[in-house]
Amino acid sequence: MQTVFSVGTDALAYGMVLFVISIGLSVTMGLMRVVNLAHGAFAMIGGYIASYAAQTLGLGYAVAILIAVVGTILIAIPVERFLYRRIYGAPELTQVLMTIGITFCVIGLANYVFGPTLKTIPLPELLRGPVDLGFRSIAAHKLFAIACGVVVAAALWFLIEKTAFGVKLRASVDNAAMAASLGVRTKIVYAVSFAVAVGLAAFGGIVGAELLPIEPYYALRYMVTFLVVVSVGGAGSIPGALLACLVLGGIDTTGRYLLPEYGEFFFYLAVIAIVCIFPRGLLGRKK
Amino acid sequence: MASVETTTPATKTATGPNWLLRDLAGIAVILIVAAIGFLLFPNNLALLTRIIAIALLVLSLDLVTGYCGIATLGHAALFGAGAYASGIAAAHYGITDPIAMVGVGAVGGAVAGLLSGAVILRGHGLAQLVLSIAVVHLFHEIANKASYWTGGSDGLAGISPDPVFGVFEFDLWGHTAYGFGMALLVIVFVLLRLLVRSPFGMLCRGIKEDPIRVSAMGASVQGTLLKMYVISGAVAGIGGALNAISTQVVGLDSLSFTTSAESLVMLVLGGTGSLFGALIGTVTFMWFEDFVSAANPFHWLTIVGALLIAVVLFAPKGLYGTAVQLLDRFRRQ
Amino acid sequence: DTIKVGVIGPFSGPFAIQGKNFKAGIDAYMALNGSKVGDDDIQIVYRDVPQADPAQSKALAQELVVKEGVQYLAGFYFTPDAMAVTPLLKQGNVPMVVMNAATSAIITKSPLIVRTSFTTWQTSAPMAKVAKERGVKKVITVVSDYGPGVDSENAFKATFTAEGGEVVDSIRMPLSTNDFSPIMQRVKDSGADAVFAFLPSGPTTLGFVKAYNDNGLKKAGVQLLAPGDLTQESDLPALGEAAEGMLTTFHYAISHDSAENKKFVEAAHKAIGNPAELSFPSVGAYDGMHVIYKMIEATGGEQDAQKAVDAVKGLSWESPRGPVSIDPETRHMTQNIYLREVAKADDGTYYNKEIATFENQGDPGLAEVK
Amino acid sequence: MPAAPLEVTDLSAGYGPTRVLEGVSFSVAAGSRLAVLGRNGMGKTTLFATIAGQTRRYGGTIRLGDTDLGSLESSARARSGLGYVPQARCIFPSLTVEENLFVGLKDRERPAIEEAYDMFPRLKERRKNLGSQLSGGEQQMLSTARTILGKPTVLLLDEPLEGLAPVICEELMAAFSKLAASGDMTILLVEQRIQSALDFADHVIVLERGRIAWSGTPAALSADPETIEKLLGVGGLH
Amino acid sequence: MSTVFQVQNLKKSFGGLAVTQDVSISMAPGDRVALIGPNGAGKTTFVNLVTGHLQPDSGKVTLGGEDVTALGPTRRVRRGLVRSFQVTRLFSDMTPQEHIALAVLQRTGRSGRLLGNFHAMPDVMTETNELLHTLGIDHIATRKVSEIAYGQQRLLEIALALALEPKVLLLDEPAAGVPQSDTPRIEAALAGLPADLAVLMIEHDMDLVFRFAKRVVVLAAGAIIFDGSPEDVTKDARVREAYLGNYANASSAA
Ligand SMILES: Nc1ncnc2c1ncn2[C@@H]1O[C@H](COP(=O)(O)OP(=O)(O)OP(=O)(O)O)[C@@H](O)[C@H]1O
Ligand SMILES: Nc1ncnc2c1ncn2[C@@H]1O[C@H](COP(=O)(O)OP(=O)(O)OP(=O)(O)O)[C@@H](O)[C@H]1O
Ligand SMILES: [Mg+2]
Ligand SMILES: [Mg+2]
Repeated sequence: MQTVFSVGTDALAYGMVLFVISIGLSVTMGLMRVVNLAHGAFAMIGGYIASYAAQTLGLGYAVAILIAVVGTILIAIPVERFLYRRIYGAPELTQVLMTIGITFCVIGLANYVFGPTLKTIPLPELLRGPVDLGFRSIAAHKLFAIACGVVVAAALWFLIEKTAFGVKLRASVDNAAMAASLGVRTKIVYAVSFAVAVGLAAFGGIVGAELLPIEPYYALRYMVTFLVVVSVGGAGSIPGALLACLVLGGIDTTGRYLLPEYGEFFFYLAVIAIVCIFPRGLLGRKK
Repeated sequence: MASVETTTPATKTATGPNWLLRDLAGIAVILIVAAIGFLLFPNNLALLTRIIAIALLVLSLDLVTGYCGIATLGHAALFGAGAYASGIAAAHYGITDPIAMVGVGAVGGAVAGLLSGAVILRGHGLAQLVLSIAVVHLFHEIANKASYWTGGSDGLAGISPDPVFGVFEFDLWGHTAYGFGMALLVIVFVLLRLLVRSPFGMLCRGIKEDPIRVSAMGASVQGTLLKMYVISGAVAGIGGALNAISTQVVGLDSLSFTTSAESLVMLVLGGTGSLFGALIGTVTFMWFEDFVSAANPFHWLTIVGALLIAVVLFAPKGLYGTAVQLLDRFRRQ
Repeated sequence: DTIKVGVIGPFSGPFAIQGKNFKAGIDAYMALNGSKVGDDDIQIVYRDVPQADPAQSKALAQELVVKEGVQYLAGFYFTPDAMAVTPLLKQGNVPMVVMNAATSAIITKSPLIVRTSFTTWQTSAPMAKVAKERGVKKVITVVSDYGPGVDSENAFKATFTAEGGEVVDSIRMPLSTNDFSPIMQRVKDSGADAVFAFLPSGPTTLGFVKAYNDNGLKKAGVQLLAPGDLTQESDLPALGEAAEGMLTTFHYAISHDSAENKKFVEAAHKAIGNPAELSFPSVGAYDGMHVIYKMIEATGGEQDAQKAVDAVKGLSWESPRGPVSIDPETRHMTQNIYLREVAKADDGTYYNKEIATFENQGDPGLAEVK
Repeated sequence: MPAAPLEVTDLSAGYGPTRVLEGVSFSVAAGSRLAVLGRNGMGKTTLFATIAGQTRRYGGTIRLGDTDLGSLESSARARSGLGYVPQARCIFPSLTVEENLFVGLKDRERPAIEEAYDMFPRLKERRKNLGSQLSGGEQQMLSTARTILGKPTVLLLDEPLEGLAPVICEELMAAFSKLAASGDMTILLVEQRIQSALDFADHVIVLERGRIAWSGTPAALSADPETIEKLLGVGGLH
Repeated sequence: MSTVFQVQNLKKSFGGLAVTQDVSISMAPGDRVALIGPNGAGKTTFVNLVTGHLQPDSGKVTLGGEDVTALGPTRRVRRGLVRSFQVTRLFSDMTPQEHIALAVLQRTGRSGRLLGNFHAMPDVMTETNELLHTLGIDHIATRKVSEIAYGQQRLLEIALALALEPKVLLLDEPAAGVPQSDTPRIEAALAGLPADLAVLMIEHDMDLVFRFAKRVVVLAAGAIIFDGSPEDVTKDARVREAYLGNYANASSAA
């Protein structure tokens, strides 16, 4: 029983970290319908900025997060303006080509500027070290990630489902020309959504850095993981992504505990099984 | 995405000889390019042979992605299956005749096509993409685990193909491998040209655009797609076999997500939905990559990235697709 | 004349740092010993194979031999990449100097191969002795599920059992593992006194070592033992205090205290730019260059692979890592293996501190291959 | 806001290399009703789409009151008072009926949605359904209601009656007439049912291969069976 | 009277909304039935149910005496139950000629052929061109569908259904979007159909309905409220109120 709880806690923590990192992708991919393979690249940029701010400049963790999120958004604005704007509504494969290209460039530049070593973001005292839960100990930063996941999920869900902005965003995605003809400033709506997605990517990159350390190849290394999590959840569905992260985190963790040798098998078989049963993802939007 | 070559004026009025001519011209172009490659880079035939093998993979990917609209990031599973099939046949069972090895590769690829098709076709859109990723990872894991057969992560070595027709040895210079590969490519290309223009090819294009409409016409969507997947698997398998024969090793990378993703990038770069696009994309990407990575082995990735971005910005339909479009416009004026 | 040396390694992609170290080692050697052997200029031609990809490696090697006309092939970070090239050596009349790839069997694939790095067996086996000496009875092994990981597990297991210890469980985990908590849970549940681990150097080691701490294993006194790949110097700044006190066995530490090494590190730091990036592949490359220079000397610049290889059989010299020699039989390096502990330096950085030496170790793994 | 006049001069437009409209000029006085007729593929939809900013304009000007629309993006055109109900309906399939209407509100307050429900009670019943789940006719209602909610000063209706039951058609035409009569809207209508269009409009233009081939009052057109036969291909009106 | 097509007690609801409530219809060869009803009455849903695009909650569909309720849409088409779509569903990158040829190939069992080309199959070409001519879209036979006007797409949609030589044909608003000048083409095409073909047409254009139909079925709120002759339908008070409005007055006066 102890073990079950223990593995369950790991699963929850891992799932939540996954969620925080990949939820931004659910926004670009599910809502803006851009297969944004460069999601990891933005997460990585966030991580680098935070690492620079905290490690080199010696700023506090919270400040570093703030600077990193804002900084990444600032970097993303011209990228959106000149590159992404050209691929909204383009065929998926064109988007794949463009965003892979962006990823390659970011990797190359990161390698050039920061070198190929691992970068860490020093945690504040509060988040460092294990916390005793009674039946086991768990890293404090994981608890922090869980909390972040919950907050992000709730805020994002509210933004998309309940606000005027959310409705306009979804309308623009369904039919940009028609939304514009009804007076929606689609370009601004897109730019803002993109900024939100990128900000989330950066935030996730930082919060998840303890598990997925920042290095130049980050952008490609975890691309598949992000893609899988978002699609299994049903792109564009916040609760779906959350559910997917928890389910896949659970399967992955349990698999690794019980039969680590076949961990990959479990994970991907589960993915196949879920997608076959829910062809649009767990909570995918109906078309 | 446009299946460009089928909508150019030429096919509109085509009744036969017209497209036949275009095909002959196309094959002539391939052969000329092959000859030029041979003359210009006589010392780099290993690369050219690798390009041919990957071109077969990209062609096979075009069959499902360009002609059927199936998004997949797992196509290397078919390529790797072909490579391992022929490699295992050679290393474990002594089937070392290159033509037999190609045959085994094609069968291996086709079987892998059937299996992965059966899984991948259960999803749509993104889910499909994810299924394909899952499939290629499963294949990869299986190959890694079955290290007795596959050599695991050390790669499958000990493949020594016989001379082609008992005469042409596979040499260090790679002459034989290049010639052999070229012959395979031309044969496959001709067959695929016929295939995509056949009623079956047309049906696939229809499915790509609107599967519901196709089923309302009484055709079986899943069956047709699965058939295409098997054909595609055979083509990819031939590519894999060629790779195994010419390099005499098979590594796990041949079944990897990376190879899958790269082949997709090459296809889109050239232009989906046309066989020429697939070839042009492969040659451009691999040549460019080889060129810049030799020029600067440390930071070439940035330049390749820039190339991809530039293609999307300036040639959104891929190199071939956009060229045809420009030519079309030019002709109309 | 110009003699070309073709170097194949991961210069971009996820393992770029290892390729960078190849280059640093080579540059350092040439900076210290000149870029000429006799009258011949030495020119290095680099080719990039970002991840293990034997087909690509072979195509590039072929290109190097045929088109670039290189007389020597060197580099090779990954075993499959080296293996793929071996059939070419005889045909092309080129020797191959393996600067990293660490599977014992490589050397058996052709008589024209010399290795100046180490094997996983060589660096893993001594750890079993260390464990035994320190009174560890029960060990659980945890390795990444691929060639070197399996080698490492076998090496440790064989030696430790021979020493009379008990391996209570052996876990192989996929290379792509990010979250090691469940693994640590298994370790905890196994009741072992120590855990022997092998992961390829790079990002995952960080998560692994952190999970080891976060799950309270360190506090519970379960020793973490590993070959030195886990505490590669370029990863240490990130691992930081999490790794403090960790024991590893390896053939080289940047901190190795010798005049030869000081000279090397100084030159290599200059070559690599950022000193924090320097780690073990550089020394393999450095010694590899030494072997190649000796080969060129012996052949007088003529292309004769067999003669070149024969010339360095039995060669011994003082490497930055300590005294080394090329075993004439196996063409692999006989060298010291050091027991190191991750320690904090006065300036607050962490380093691998050598605390014991196993002298003149051959490759025990070769016996397994044969 | 009172209705605004619309003035189109020398407009040409098309798709890529294909030119569809050539030198189209007409003007509609504030509050009046213009019917645009023409056979299949003559460019009616293209004309409206160009005015709404969805098709590329090659030349010519479009003025709405004092505003030059030509240089504006289509969202800005909508904000300056242009309303467009496209032939293809263009429902947002993944939004609910209510959300669809909400987008059409522009800056008006949410309760104004009730106006649409008053016009089409059927929509109220289906308010929580997704756009994609509506029947063809319901989509048509939604599309029309959505645009009218934004209180445009000039309203472009491209075949708004298609797929609607006869009763609804009558009610809808009556509603349009009322809107026009209120002086709040200038209405341009494309309609295949020539009689309905003529009953509604006070001026008619007929397009033939992208040019205006005839222009005049409905009465004049009704009285000219030859033109009807030639330009509209219908053997008189029933 | 023999029946070729029979629907018994068909029921379907989406969530709480009963869209189809116990609908039964039977058709004999040669029948010309118009299915009319207010918007959202469930007409398209009915077509989706009988063609197998939707699964009914209960009920039975028989085609030529065979129970096809359990079959998928494709199988039903092969047995002769063909539909057209209310909103055109065409292959935007293909030409009208290719559309029809594909349908003909499919019907004649040649669509799976890996070799050959329809241009070289005289019978296919002839039939294709004839059909395009009948509907008056032969002049755009080789343009891309995405480039032709909506009205022409509607005609192609009908041609496509006809190319499958159905036994039972379900037309969902075939004339929607087709200008008055072209409706005669559709009528002509319908008039030229084989006499033993059973046709059910959904349409809101009453002129077309009355010229075409020998029998009218009215669906309102998911249930059949009228099944009878065109003459009687305009006299039915419920139908007038729910659907026809003034049209009834106009045409009964005429
Ligand atoms: N996207 C497009 N690309 C190229 N040509 C087009 C496109 N859309 C329409 N056309 C062409 O423009 C011409 C005018 O089309 P338009 O849709 O404006 O006609 P319409 O008068 O509205 O016809 P309908 O009565 O069928 O709605 C047609 O000949 C059509 O072929
Ligand atoms: N998937 C669905 N989920 C929920 N409701 C649906 C769904 N599909 C259809 N409906 C509802 O069922 C009702 C009947 O729709 P249907 O399309 O059959 O109407 P119709 O009679 O064809 O109308 P029209 O003449 O307007 O085309 C509509 O109110 C529609 O909103
Ligand atoms: Mg129109
Ligand atoms: Mg309907």
